[in-house]
Amino acid sequence: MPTLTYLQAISAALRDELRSDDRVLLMGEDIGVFGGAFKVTDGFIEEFGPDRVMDTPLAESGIIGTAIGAAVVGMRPVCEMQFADFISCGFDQLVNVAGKMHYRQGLAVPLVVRLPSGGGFSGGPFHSQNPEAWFMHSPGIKVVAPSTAADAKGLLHSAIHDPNPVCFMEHKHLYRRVRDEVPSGVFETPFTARVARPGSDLVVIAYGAMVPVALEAVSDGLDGASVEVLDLRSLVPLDEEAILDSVERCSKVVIVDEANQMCAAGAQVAALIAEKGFESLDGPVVRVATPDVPIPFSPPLEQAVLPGVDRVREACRELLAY
Amino acid sequence: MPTLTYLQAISAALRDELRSDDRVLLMGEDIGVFGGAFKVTDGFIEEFGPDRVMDTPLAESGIIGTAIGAAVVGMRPVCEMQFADFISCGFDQLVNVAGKMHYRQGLAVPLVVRLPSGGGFSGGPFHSQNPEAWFMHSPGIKVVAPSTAADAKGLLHSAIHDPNPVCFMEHKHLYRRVRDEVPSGVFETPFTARVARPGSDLVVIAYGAMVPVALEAVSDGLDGASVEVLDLRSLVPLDEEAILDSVERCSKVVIVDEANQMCAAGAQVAALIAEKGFESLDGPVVRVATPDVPIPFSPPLEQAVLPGVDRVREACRELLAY
Amino acid sequence: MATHTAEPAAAGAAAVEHLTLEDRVWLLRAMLLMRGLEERAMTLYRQGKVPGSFYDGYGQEAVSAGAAFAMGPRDRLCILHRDLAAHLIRGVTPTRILAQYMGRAMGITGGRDGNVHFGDRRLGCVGMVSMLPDMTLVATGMAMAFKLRGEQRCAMTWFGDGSTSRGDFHEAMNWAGVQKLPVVFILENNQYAYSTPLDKQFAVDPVERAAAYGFVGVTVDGNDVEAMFEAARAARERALAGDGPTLIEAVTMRMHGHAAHDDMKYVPKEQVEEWRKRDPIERQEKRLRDLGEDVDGLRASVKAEIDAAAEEALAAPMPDPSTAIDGVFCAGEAEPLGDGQAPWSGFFGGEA
Amino acid sequence: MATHTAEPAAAGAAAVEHLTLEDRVWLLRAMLLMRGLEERAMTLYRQGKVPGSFYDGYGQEAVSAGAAFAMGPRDRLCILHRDLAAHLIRGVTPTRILAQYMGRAMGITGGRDGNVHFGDRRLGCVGMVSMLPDMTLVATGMAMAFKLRGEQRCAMTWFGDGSTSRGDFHEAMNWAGVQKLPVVFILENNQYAYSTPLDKQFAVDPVERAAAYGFVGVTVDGNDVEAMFEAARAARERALAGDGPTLIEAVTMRMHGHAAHDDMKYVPKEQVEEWRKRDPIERQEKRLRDLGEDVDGLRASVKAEIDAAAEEALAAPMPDPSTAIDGVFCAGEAEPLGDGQAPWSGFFGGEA
Ligand SMILES: Cc1ncc(C[n+]2csc(CCOP(=O)(O)OP(=O)(O)O)c2C)c(N)n1
Ligand SMILES: Cc1ncc(C[n+]2csc(CCOP(=O)(O)OP(=O)(O)O)c2C)c(N)n1
Ligand SMILES: [Mg+2]
Ligand SMILES: [Mg+2]
Repeated sequence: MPTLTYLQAISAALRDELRSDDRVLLMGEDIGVFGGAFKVTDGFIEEFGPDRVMDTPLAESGIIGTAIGAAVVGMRPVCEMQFADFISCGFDQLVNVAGKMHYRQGLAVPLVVRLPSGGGFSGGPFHSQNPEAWFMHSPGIKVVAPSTAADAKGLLHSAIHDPNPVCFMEHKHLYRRVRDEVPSGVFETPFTARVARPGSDLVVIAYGAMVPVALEAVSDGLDGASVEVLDLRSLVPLDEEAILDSVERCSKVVIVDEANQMCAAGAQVAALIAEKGFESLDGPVVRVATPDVPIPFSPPLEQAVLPGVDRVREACRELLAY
Repeated sequence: MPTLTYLQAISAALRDELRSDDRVLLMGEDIGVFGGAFKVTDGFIEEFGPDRVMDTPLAESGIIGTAIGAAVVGMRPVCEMQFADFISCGFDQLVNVAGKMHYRQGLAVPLVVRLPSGGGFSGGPFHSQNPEAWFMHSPGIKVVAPSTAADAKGLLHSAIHDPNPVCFMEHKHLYRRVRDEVPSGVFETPFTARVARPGSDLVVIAYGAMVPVALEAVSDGLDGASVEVLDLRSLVPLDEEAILDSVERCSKVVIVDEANQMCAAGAQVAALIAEKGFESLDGPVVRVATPDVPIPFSPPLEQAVLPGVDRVREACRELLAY
Repeated sequence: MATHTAEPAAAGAAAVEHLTLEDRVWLLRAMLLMRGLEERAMTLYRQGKVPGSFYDGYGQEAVSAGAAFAMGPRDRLCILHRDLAAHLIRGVTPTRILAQYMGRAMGITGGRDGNVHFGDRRLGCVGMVSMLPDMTLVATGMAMAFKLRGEQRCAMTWFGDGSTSRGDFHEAMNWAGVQKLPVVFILENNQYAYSTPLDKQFAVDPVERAAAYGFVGVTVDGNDVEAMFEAARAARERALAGDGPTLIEAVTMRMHGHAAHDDMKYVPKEQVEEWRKRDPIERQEKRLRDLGEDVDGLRASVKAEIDAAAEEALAAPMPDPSTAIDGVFCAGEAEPLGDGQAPWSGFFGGEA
Repeated sequence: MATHTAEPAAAGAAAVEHLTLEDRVWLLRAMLLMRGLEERAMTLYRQGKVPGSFYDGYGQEAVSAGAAFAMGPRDRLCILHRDLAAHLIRGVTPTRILAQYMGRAMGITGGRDGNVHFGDRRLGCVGMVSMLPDMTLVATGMAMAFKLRGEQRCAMTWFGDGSTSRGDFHEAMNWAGVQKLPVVFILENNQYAYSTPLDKQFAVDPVERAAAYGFVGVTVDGNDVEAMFEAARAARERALAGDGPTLIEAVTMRMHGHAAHDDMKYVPKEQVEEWRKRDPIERQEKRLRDLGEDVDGLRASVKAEIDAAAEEALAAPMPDPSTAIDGVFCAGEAEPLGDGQAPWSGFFGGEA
């Protein structure tokens, strides 16, 4: 099996889809001639031409809205936001037109929006956001957030095959840092959670870039405690069964979320556990997340707000001692 | 003290502010000549003129964006969204320009956005939303949601006096249904929670239109249990102290939220309690909310999804028996 | 890049060239059905049988009837809230429309969405959302797919004068202009956006913008159904020939309030009286009477159809509350949009 | 409603009428400072001292220098990412700018935001956000407040050719046109938006839209700082006279990549070579040399100023991590924007 970076895995998924399904169409700013701000579609325009790797005007509502139109007449558009943050400019089309279409009209909108998200590299308040919770709170939109290269590829295939709008949260910090074995060709990864590391004393629940942080945090220094790491992978649908199963086995939970803490994905997971996993709990449902602050630019400030290995380890230690 | 409806209280607050502070400026679609879709500003244009009760173009981003501009040069704009749902079209200006301005630039944006929200009257998928959680998840924006006429007035005064952007969630279903004594003149209600009904066996935590639902649900039929109702009033800031205090006294919690359940305000409250109130809990943190579905139009469908008195009572009963 | 400034609408004569007598009766029939159905729905609303609010297009029937009539079966439409005749022309039955207003299970959205927020996907239509004018982008995207696939089809959508103030209008017009897409934009200038008059929405008539986006803009008498048809027909021809989008400004008047609750006090009485003389139905009736058509017979048959539809819709059940949370997501394959009925181009299809 | 189509920029002669020799040196000085500071920042970036990304306005210095120079102290500005000279003219010191790039505590945003995402509120500026062109609405709103209060002031903002494709551009232009607001929009047409050339952004030059929004649009040689000044001065005069907004299209060229990582392979070499001959700094230098000014002395003093600034900024501390979550909300009174330095109108103020 070839070893790919997270970014290469995303590129490979897109390339495989373009090759195997001529309904697939990539749309975005600077994705064609330039190959994308992060070079995810580097070289694509040469192979697939400007009609299938479309350089759009600078207009996010336009990108999402026209993609919806293309989707309902049979295309499979995959839109790139140059940074996830810019989805705020296409928000209305996504939540109101795409998200509600099937429920209201029985009309499917097979649309993928790729959202390069997350902080950790001095991107500042407008290039570091993790906006997934906005879409979790908007009915009719699926949301996935891979943490490995293999899942990035498989989930992207599944997202493109899915007849519904899917927000594909690709964490920029993982692009070149994560590298693992990825099956070649088209395969689907289900929208379910995955035990990234089994354990029985405590479970750390995370997704996206917080999975490697969690894995590093629990890899040692916890005095031999058996700590599980559950990688959610999919936020909508949320794999409640897997979450509750981990909680039942481990009884202690730390939820790690890079997003601002209020009403984040982590809040939803905590609420779920407090309601349906209450009887398994042997301690408070602990959260580690970014405080409610725009992500600052300067490294010392940014590092002070983003959840890191130390904070996660500290939270685990305290809870294990509870 | 005069008795006013919720709607009259909002009107009165706006009128008092326009009279007492010439920096105050109302902006919105059809708020002038027509007096607003819900007649909140009926007659205002006659008293204050079209410059201070401004009929704007049909452009929500324009409304929020120009209001930000006016705010930073010393005005106190109060924007009306014709329905809260349309804030999706002004989303970017609110979360990115207004919400992050003070943190980034030290520049205050004294701006109020009035959001007539909520369902219950066959408004359908685009006139029934409760979008507050989107803004709770966006740093730098305060969010308040009154349930009584007195609080509607006091919180609106506080919101207008506040140097920060404030989303004022006014629930349409309460406009003419809620009526109570309201002090005259300008007064401020703090952005804190309020015990709407004291109790000691269980606390129902709610805000906005769910407060009267909760009060009705617990008013009888619970076999004499002493049930508290906590009206959050403010979602950002969230009155953690009051919440944890109620939980400590009551040990059992039902959280009622009219919004779609995923990543809703109720999820945040539940997560808070599961982390910081865990030791007080004597049962699961139960949530009653709208499932993750657009709000349907037809009455039997709408009633099936919105939380009502019966569902709340049932949830309390079950939890009391736990 | 050829840009054109607005020019006067094609005269009636040009329209007649492309319309048979039967077509011209069809146009009248669609308008009569629209008006009759909306009047009936208003009555049902007053009787408490139509939940929520109620919007109509009284006096504007020619805009949707004329424009939709020029479309082919495989064209795709996003029909707006004052454009009921377009649905009728595509083949939506009166019964399902009244059921839709009443939130019945057999309404086009099955009670999930209300009033005119619908589109019958089996007839090539994508239902509008409230947020105006979001559908301009959806129509643009459909046209983009047609062009990418080299198909001889076009997309059409409507929107109001007020809607031109929103960013999505611009993003759609600009996108369509840059990519020279086969899309027809119908700007329904009915003098008001809710209570807001034109001079609060724009300083210059937005049809002037078409040239600045690189395509044709034309102004048409929106109360002349045949002129509307002709402008749309020509626009479609341009679209299919690869000559890009057209912005058609249909000048008309909203003769009723914005919605049922709106008494329209903000509109000068004389303005309404003036426009009443230009009623689009009377105009088309006169044309056909002059040609010896039995307009009274047509009226009677339309009335009978509406009566029957109302009876059937009133007897239809409300949706089952246990289904309220079904179908948020599509579980199977994405079903494509179907083709619509298109009387002028000779295609009758769609639902039974 | 008087509408004007684009007309050629005012000639150099008209500019000179309103500029003293001292002013003309000021303009050169601002451009030299901008270029020198950006070059220094680029060096610091390569040395790993500037975190994140780095954007500059090499070759476009005349656009911001000329336009900002025409503004008065009480005017308000939203300055964009290729417009550093405007900050300098308002009175932001080189030291604070370099500190800003490096994320130091003494940078204008204290390390909260990066690179050119700033505005010094004490100097009458509102810092830009990334989302382009959101600031067009903020500037429009400031102008709206000035008009409502009857103040003789205007607002100015910049944006790029690509930015004109977004809805907010339209909402701002339309709003400003309807309300005839004292706002000056500077469309910085530098041929590319990141890698995207003009023909993917619009079918017709957007300056043509001004007329369709009901106000004046002019095209100016964006590499002639005095022509830029003159167009902005005339626009400001119009604004203050109650004659509404102006859209000034400054035609220029982005001579560097979009950001530090961009090698600009997508730009034909000849295009860059062609534009290099029109360098705005060389042009202004030649004018002043011809008038006998000591341009070399000026260059030397600018360089010395930058050297000193770099030294000071490099010695300045990073922000204290314990303050990272402070100030999300304003806790006290909202402090108003202060006035800016405005050399041309004779006002020097702002920070020490
Ligand atoms: C984005 C948005 N904002 C506000 C509304 C509320 N609203 C419904 S119809 C209407 C007026 C629309 O005017 P116009 O576009 O002229 O269409 P008309 O109703 O006159 O046909 C308004 C403001 C809306 N539907 N969408
Ligand atoms: C709404 C939005 N979408 C995408 C981006 C990412 N982005 C940053 S600069 C840029 C190109 C801007 O081009 P233009 O407006 O011509 O300005 P220039 O950089 O050429 O001065 C893009 C796409 C953005 N900043 N804002
Ligand atoms: Mg209208
Ligand atoms: Mg550019």
